Amino acid sequence: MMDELYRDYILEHYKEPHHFGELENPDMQAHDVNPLCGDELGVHLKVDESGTITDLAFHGKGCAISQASASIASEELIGMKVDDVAKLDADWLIDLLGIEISPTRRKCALLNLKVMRGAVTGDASWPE
Amino acid sequence: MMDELYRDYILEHYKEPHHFGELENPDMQAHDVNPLCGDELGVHLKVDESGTITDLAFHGKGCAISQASASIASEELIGMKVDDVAKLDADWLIDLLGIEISPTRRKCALLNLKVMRGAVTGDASWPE
Amino acid sequence: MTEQAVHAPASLAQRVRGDFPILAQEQDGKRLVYLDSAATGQKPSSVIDAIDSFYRNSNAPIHRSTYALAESSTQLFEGARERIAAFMGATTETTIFTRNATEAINLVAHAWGRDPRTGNIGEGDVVLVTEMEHHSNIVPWQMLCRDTGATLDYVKITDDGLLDADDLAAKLAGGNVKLFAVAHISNVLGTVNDVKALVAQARAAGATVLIDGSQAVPQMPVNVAEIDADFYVWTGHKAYGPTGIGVLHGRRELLATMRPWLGGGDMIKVVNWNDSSYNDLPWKFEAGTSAVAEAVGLGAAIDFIAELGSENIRAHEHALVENALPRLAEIPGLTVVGPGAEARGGVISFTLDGMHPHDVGELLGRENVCVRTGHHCAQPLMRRLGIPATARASFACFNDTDDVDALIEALHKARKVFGL
Amino acid sequence: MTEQAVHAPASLAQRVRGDFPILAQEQDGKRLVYLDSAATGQKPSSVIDAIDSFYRNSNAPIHRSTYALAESSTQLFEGARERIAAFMGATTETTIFTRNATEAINLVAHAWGRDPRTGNIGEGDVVLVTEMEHHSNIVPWQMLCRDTGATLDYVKITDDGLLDADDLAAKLAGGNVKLFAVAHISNVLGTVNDVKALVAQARAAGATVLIDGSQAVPQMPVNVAEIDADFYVWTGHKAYGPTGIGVLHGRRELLATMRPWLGGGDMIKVVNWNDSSYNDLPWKFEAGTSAVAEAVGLGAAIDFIAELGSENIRAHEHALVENALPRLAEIPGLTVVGPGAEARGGVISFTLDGMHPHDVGELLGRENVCVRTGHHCAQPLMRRLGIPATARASFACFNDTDDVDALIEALHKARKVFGL
Ligand SMILES: Cc1ncc(COP(=O)(O)O)c(C=O)c1O
Ligand SMILES: Cc1ncc(COP(=O)(O)O)c(C=O)c1O
Repeated sequence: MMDELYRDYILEHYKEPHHFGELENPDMQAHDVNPLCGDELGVHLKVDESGTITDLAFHGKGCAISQASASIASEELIGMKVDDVAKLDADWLIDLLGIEISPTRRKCALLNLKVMRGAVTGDASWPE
Repeated sequence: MMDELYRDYILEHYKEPHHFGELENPDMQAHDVNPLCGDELGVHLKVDESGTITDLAFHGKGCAISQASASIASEELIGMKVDDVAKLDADWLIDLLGIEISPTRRKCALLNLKVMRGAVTGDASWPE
Repeated sequence: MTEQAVHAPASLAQRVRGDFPILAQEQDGKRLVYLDSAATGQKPSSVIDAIDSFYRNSNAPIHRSTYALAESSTQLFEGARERIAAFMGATTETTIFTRNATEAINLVAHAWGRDPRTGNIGEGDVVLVTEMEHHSNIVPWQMLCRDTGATLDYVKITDDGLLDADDLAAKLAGGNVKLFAVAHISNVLGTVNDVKALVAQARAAGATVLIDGSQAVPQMPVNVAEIDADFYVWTGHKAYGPTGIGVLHGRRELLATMRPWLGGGDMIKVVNWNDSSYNDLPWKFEAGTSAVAEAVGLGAAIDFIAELGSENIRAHEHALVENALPRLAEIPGLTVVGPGAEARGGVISFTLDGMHPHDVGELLGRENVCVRTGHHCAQPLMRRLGIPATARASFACFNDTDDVDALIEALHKARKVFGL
Repeated sequence: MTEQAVHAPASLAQRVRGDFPILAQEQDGKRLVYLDSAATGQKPSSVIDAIDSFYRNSNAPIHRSTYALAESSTQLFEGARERIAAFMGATTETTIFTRNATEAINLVAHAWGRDPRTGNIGEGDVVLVTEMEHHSNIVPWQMLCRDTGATLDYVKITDDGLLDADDLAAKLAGGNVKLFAVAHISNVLGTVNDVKALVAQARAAGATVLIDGSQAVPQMPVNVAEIDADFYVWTGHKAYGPTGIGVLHGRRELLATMRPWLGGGDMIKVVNWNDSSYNDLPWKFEAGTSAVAEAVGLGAAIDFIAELGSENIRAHEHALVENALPRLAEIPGLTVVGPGAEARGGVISFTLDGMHPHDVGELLGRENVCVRTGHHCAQPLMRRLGIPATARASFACFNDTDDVDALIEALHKARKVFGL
């Protein structure tokens, strides 16, 4: 059975998320909540002198979309410059996920990018 | 032209109200407001030892119904015992007026009885 | 009166009369002459149908559920907010739904006025209103002054019903006016205040400014970005919309730092055992289940106004006022309160010698001419004018000169009943 | 399950399904299975029509005008209050319209809780709620405690979702509980609290008592005179009524001495320059233009409930719960939270191993089965239960066992998508 939203790779990331956990002595971190559902997400980053993200771990509880999104995004984010992370927008992440997201679930998908941007810029607003 | 509400005697009492004014050193008095329209009415009473109302004056501003009602009622009230005044109900006054009163105008008609009862009993509730 | 002034009203009213189901009513064969829109507006079919259709087809909890019906109700609700905000020159973040204008003013009096962290209002401060305010823009400030030790003061009006500019300047010059709250259009005098200039003047004197736009939004173009007040409030039921909804537009920076006033569902992010963090704007100020159908209805009302064009409604009502004022002045013993047509919205209050306004209202009502009588929730203004009450005729887009004719005729008839 | 339990639901639902226009909706050929009445209720035609007809035929300002239309709107509004008050075992004087239950609770927290004259709540005092409260019955008390220095405390719940009687007794025995605020029915656990006994117990300990009846009024017979709480609040939109209206019933003596909370039109008698005298009950607490159409709609909703009979609705939903509970328990990994059917209203919250409630809600939504997912505005309760969220199915008079079948089937299907 193939589902348009819960594709196999989404469910795989959900069941076995990559880079899930915490880092000791993170260089940057942030934590936030989706007020609509109460889902929580925190992120820890290691950043080297050049401003490149060398390691990342996220933790929290959430639905398949929010967990898979964080897992998939983390693969891309490691190795990026924090300055470039600050410029990422919602479309970047939605495209990366490769699934159609309804308006209600959009925040589930974007929560990790919101938290990431919060960690690197201090701006906790939702990605547009 | 004969109007069902503004009958000749109502308009006469409105234009030349009986017992309109104030009394010096009243034995009892009260003053109240109709919150729906802001009309005000005050009443002053002279009461003898037997508890009989010997004189009465009312003052204030209001519509034809409230002023005529006060004027017509005052004729009846002079000579009454205050104990009996305390027992008067809305029907007494409405019957006395002899006109059909719509629900909205009912309070116009009853304001003077409310104030009268307030003066003799201290109870400022609307007559039922 | 110019040709234009006669024709403009007829044409707009002709176009829209059919949109208002209630106008089809008759009483003893007399058509409904509704001249009480300043008290509450009538609703076009599009508004009634939007509410009806919401309940029939789209009703579901908003914001939080994952099924299709709930997505559509959320979109209808937030979509209405978007259209309302855009029409008013505001953003969705700064467009807060309340129950009515009154609640919006109370929100400001509590969340802004009583915040112990900022002490916005305290002893020695002045809250300045005007003699022409509605009780809703007086009583919340009386309560605030009672609780904080501040002083309530009133800008005087001139005898022709305008704000007294000298008095305003003098009071602002006192230097302790922390808040200035004033109506955009007076619901009794009809006076249209130049609120943009008033905001600039009061701000220069250090005051925060609240504009009560309850009468203005249905009557004239309003752009809150241009007016630039700190707070601008209005009410749905007077703006062709449903009861049960009002709007507060606030300056973003103020709203962002103000603490929420009402606690409950929807206005929180995280609820801990002993404290909570609060949701983003505008939801921070919308506690509990929202007036969803009402927002949808208000969205339809704003669409209706936008389609007619606020400037056309203004011109239309202005022409009716120009038609009515001289004709009313011809009635013996009739005195209009308030300014001339130039400075006046679609509101005419008057007194009639020898008849109390209540009796005027009653007798007009028998002719199916609906006017308001009483103090119009402006007792201080009545006291200032030295009268207990007035009768008031007010116009909307659907009124025409036939309605003015009916008013004049009914007034003559009423005077006859009283032998005048 | 008894024969009766199977047949009773079918018959009531059969009778009323046609009354709810929204239930005629289909999505990809699947009928609407609305199991989210605890979030917001659907409206019968009689309610929608009452609102529609009000705006088409009777809309006019209430209370104050002298023409016929205004008399009829006033009678519709106050007549609705009379029927609602009578149905609830209250009087019109003690039946106050608010925007929703949330606002009613905030009214009490402000007008009763913050009155500086009485110091009802102050330092050293305890405001006692329970672990099963909705945010609307928590956050206003957090704010009150923040502002007064009082302490907020929570009565514990047992592992099967009942109030912990020992903990309650111990906390009341402290002697400093000034207010006890508790839900009549929990919106997450479904627990039906014996509020009459709780009121007596808390009052004996010197506490004032507020009951949050938001979930109870639509589900079961409620008589506020019998329950005898100091304050009883509920909300229109969950009780088959419109959005934008709620109700506060208060003890007369308390309401009479409480100061009004919101200032504005309608709640005053005389407005002087610096202070005002206030109107009689219930209007003293209803500032500004009322939610008139909403009151009329709520009157029709109460008529609808009264005609069906609250006890029949209760029996009907109880039978559905009895039908659903054992069938849900058979689904692998599904855990129901809250008590057994005896102590439960028409609400079933559950978790499913390996699936977040949001994903459950999404997949059920595709089958046109509408359930709520999330924290249900009860984050402290979620924390107590040690879970982030649940899915929740809740029943109304129009649900039947076909709806339960659809729920069970959709849950099986959802598990398959997740490879469970
Ligand atoms: C138990 C309970 N209390 C209070 C409320 C708040 O109701 P409203 O949002 O209509 O004010 C709700 C529902 O949201 C509820 O379920
Ligand atoms: C000028 C003005 N301000 C405020 C209000 C209050 O509006 P509402 O009663 O809808 O809150 C009104 C009307 O009643 C008004 O005319």
